[in-house]
Amino acid sequence: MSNEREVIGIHAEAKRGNPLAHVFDELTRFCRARSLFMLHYCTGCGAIELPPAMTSRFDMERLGIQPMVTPRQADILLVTGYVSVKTLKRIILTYEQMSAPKYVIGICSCTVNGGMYWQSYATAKVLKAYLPVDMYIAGCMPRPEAVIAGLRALIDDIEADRAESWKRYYQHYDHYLGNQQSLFGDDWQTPTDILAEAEHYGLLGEHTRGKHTALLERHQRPLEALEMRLRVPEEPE
Amino acid sequence: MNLFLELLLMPLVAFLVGLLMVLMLRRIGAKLQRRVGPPFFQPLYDVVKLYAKRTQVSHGPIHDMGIVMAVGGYIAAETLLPVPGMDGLADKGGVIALAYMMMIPSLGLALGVGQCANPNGSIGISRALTAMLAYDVPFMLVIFGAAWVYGSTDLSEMIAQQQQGEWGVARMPLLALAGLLTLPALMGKQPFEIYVAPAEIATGPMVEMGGKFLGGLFVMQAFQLYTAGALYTTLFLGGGEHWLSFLPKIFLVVAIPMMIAYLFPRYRAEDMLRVMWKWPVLAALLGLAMVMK
Amino acid sequence: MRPENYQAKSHPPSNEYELNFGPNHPGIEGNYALRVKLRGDRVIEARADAGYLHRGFEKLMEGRLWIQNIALVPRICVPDPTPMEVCYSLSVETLCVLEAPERAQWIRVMQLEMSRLAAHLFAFGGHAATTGLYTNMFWGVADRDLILDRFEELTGGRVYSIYNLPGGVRRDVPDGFLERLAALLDYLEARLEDYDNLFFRNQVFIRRARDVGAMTREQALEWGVTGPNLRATGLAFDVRRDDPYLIYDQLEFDVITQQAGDALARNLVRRGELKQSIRILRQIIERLPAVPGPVRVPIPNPLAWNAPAGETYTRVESSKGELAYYVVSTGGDKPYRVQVRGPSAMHAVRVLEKLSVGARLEDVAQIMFSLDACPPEVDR
Amino acid sequence: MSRAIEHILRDLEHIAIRHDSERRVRIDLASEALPALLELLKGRAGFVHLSAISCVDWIDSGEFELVYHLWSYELNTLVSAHIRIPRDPGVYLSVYDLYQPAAFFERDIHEMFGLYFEGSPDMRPFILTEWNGPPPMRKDFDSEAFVNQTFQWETYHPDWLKDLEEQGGGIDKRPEDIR
Repeated sequence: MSNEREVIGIHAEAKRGNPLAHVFDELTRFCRARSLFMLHYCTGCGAIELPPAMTSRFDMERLGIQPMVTPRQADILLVTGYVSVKTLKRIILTYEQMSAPKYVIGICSCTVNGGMYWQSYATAKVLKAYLPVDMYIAGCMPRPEAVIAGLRALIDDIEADRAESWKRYYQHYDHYLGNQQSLFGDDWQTPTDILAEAEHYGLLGEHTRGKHTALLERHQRPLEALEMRLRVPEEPE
Repeated sequence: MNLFLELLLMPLVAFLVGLLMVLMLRRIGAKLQRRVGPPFFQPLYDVVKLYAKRTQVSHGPIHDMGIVMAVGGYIAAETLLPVPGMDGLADKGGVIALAYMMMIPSLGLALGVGQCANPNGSIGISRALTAMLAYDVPFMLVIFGAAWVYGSTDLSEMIAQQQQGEWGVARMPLLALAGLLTLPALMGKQPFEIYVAPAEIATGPMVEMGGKFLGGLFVMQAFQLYTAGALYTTLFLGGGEHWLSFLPKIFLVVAIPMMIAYLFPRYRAEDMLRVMWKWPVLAALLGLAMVMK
Repeated sequence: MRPENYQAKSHPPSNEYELNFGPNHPGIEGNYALRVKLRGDRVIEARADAGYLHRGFEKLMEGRLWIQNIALVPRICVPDPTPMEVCYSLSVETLCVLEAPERAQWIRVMQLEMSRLAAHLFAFGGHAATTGLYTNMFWGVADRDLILDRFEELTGGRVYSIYNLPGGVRRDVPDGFLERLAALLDYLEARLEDYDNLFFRNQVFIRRARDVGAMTREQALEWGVTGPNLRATGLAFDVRRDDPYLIYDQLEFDVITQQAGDALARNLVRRGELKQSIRILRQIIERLPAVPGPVRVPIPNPLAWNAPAGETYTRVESSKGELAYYVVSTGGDKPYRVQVRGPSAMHAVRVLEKLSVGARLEDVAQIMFSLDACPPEVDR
Repeated sequence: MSRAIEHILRDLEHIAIRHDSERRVRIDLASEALPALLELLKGRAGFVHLSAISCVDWIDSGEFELVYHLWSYELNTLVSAHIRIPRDPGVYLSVYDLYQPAAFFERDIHEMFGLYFEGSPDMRPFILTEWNGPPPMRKDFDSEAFVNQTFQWETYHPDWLKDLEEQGGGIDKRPEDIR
């Protein structure tokens, strides 16, 4: 993990002129670590141990963690269990709609290496090939205590400014996109334009563009405004 | 105290008290649900975190405007609500202007959410406007009755009358009851939480709101709770002589709807209309008849 | 390709529009989607979209040994995993002409009923949450957790126990387990009163759930509805009583029915079954100590265990309805074909689609949760 | 009870009835006779519940076996009707007009085995909507080969393992070798 960070050079951000910037950074980091809205995408079995962790017995809200409903509002994406290819597409869409800083937690062994479904033709095995993962909570399935311990570890990481996978996604987009394309086909495209976002927020890295993004840009259509029609056309069957 | 300072301080105080009320809401829920609940500064952490998001997804200028209207409407409302030691614009606006100001946030939200082009959001906002329609009828009747009894629409005048004579709740008990029945709807809590409804429309108006937009809505919620509590206190519970008596009163007023909020599911939209237009309106009309006899 | 799922295609100013209900939506149980077409807020067409949880279980099981599959089967239905284990074990026992010792059968029934308690608590907690009553969910899940504690004591696993084997159960009940279980049952029974006050007698809830997703007995039979959902339409059928397996024919319990067939009736049936499960468990606590015998029969070396050729269709009653396994063996060390017939395969697809049409958008989630559909059973 | 079933089915030809146990009946018959059998069972004996349709791929004999599991709420008996149809072209009749639950099972069998049912209301992909390969449940589809060729694997080689290997130890058999 540590050498990976050095390669990426996450900390090479320009110094800001504002003398209070440092104080603000500290404050936001402090608050970020104490207020985490999570989107628990029930991709698999692990979702069954989240309600106990959230409800009266283990009560995640003590730690400032609460469930949210839509990706726009969420900070953490909990991928709870094996990821079928069909779900993986939705996870990527969900992840890209969240606003940064955002964190991904892979729960259950299946997100690490496919778990007991390693033989299965339908599930993707390694989550971190397609999305940057901040934290894995292994187990089949991890107990609520383990989930909470994992979230605590993530909180520590956020407070110490170590959880920066979302930057990795922008800066190494080519790598992630390549893996996604290998699974979903070369014409894979999401509604979110990561390249434009990276440019806009100044997160372009050395590896943001590459041969996979070139492939994407060749067929990418910019996201147009939704039409306002009187009737929805029938779907081609 | 000079007016400019008051205009700055009143929303700020409202915001901080409102955050405390949000905390109280969550703590009450936690106690009823047999758990610990969030830490003391949790609402503040949430707001700061949301405003500190690095990427902010906006859906165009109207979207931004909507949130500004939502929060701005309440900030304007706070300056019209007299609190101990500060009158702000209360003598210039009065309760009618305040009631108008309390509608602006919903309209602003409607504008902003409409821009998101998310059907969940649109359904949510149409429900929010329905809810407003539902509670505004008894709410207006209550305000009208109070203004009739005090012979003035000036909130500071009302407070002065109550502090010299008896409280509004004694002079017009039925109107006070109608106001209390309207409060849960005004605060958008169960059983009238029709426009948030996560399991139905994925939190309705908030569905496309992230980062500072959601932060804005959190701030708005704090203002909303505070305004509801403070207005009710001003109308019926004698306002506040000083902060030590004012704060317990508004917290008590807000706590009552919260206590029942966690024990009920939500109504359907038309059921909310039915309920709101039946019992609170009935109580308010009877109360009006009594005070006007 | 623009991934078409996830967002509605058009803006609601048009009167008719399409909305994706799920796969990541609080009104959907698990990872499942329902595409609804709406006019105003009334559903005019609903189409289930499954496959988000597909793992190819049936294919996986063909590639693993008879005994290895025991670890696989509970994962098919996450909230109620024990019937899966028991049903698979029973299938293999039928194939191999084994019979579990009597004591093992009693322990299995105990485990099944504990699992049913847990699943029902979860189910109506979830249903309450869809109507905005979160307190019930918080309580229900926390009380379910106490049952999981007993599971952990008995089997070592909180959710997936992998405790049943073809030929019996892994080990006997620990010392003092039955007393602790009895104490838990007393607690749960006392808690039922709280649930009644908060939920089943809550007028707002009754108003919300009455007449939602109602079906008649004829419709239910036509659509292949089973389990509590069928009993809510008035047909007193329970696999435990009418096609008994294990030692259910030695136990006393009632088959709970309701007549209305709507979301409220389905919940009341589950509420009644909680009580019946407690009753069954009490009988087991009383009689289990007197049941003699080992808890498993010796089985051959599991790594080289060839089941004789044959086929079997085994049914049990899970908390959601009729659960069946069709297992074919050609005499090898692995199954030739395993088919899982989960009850939700009916409930979550056709029944949900049919009941949603004509319902209001706000009731779709209620219908799904009142059917207690379990998406992994559909997808396998 | 089982007498009753035999009585009802006396008119059908080429049919073998076997009583497996008290409440289990197995019927083997030719594929053409199945609709008539189901109609009789549903109409005369109250077998209204189609519990499941199972499909087995007998690749060696080039046949699909279809098994219709029917339950009667009146007789409390489960009848399993077995038929065999040729694997190629793999087309059979739908029983949807008799049993509505058949729609789900037929759709499922269609996408998992590639067996087409004529007259079934909906044969579109359901679970495998985003799948381009052959029907996966067929015996000639090699799941493991597909997996190895499609998906990435986690490389598991932590530092402590390298140290151990330098000392001559290590993992005897790696997961990669087993696959």
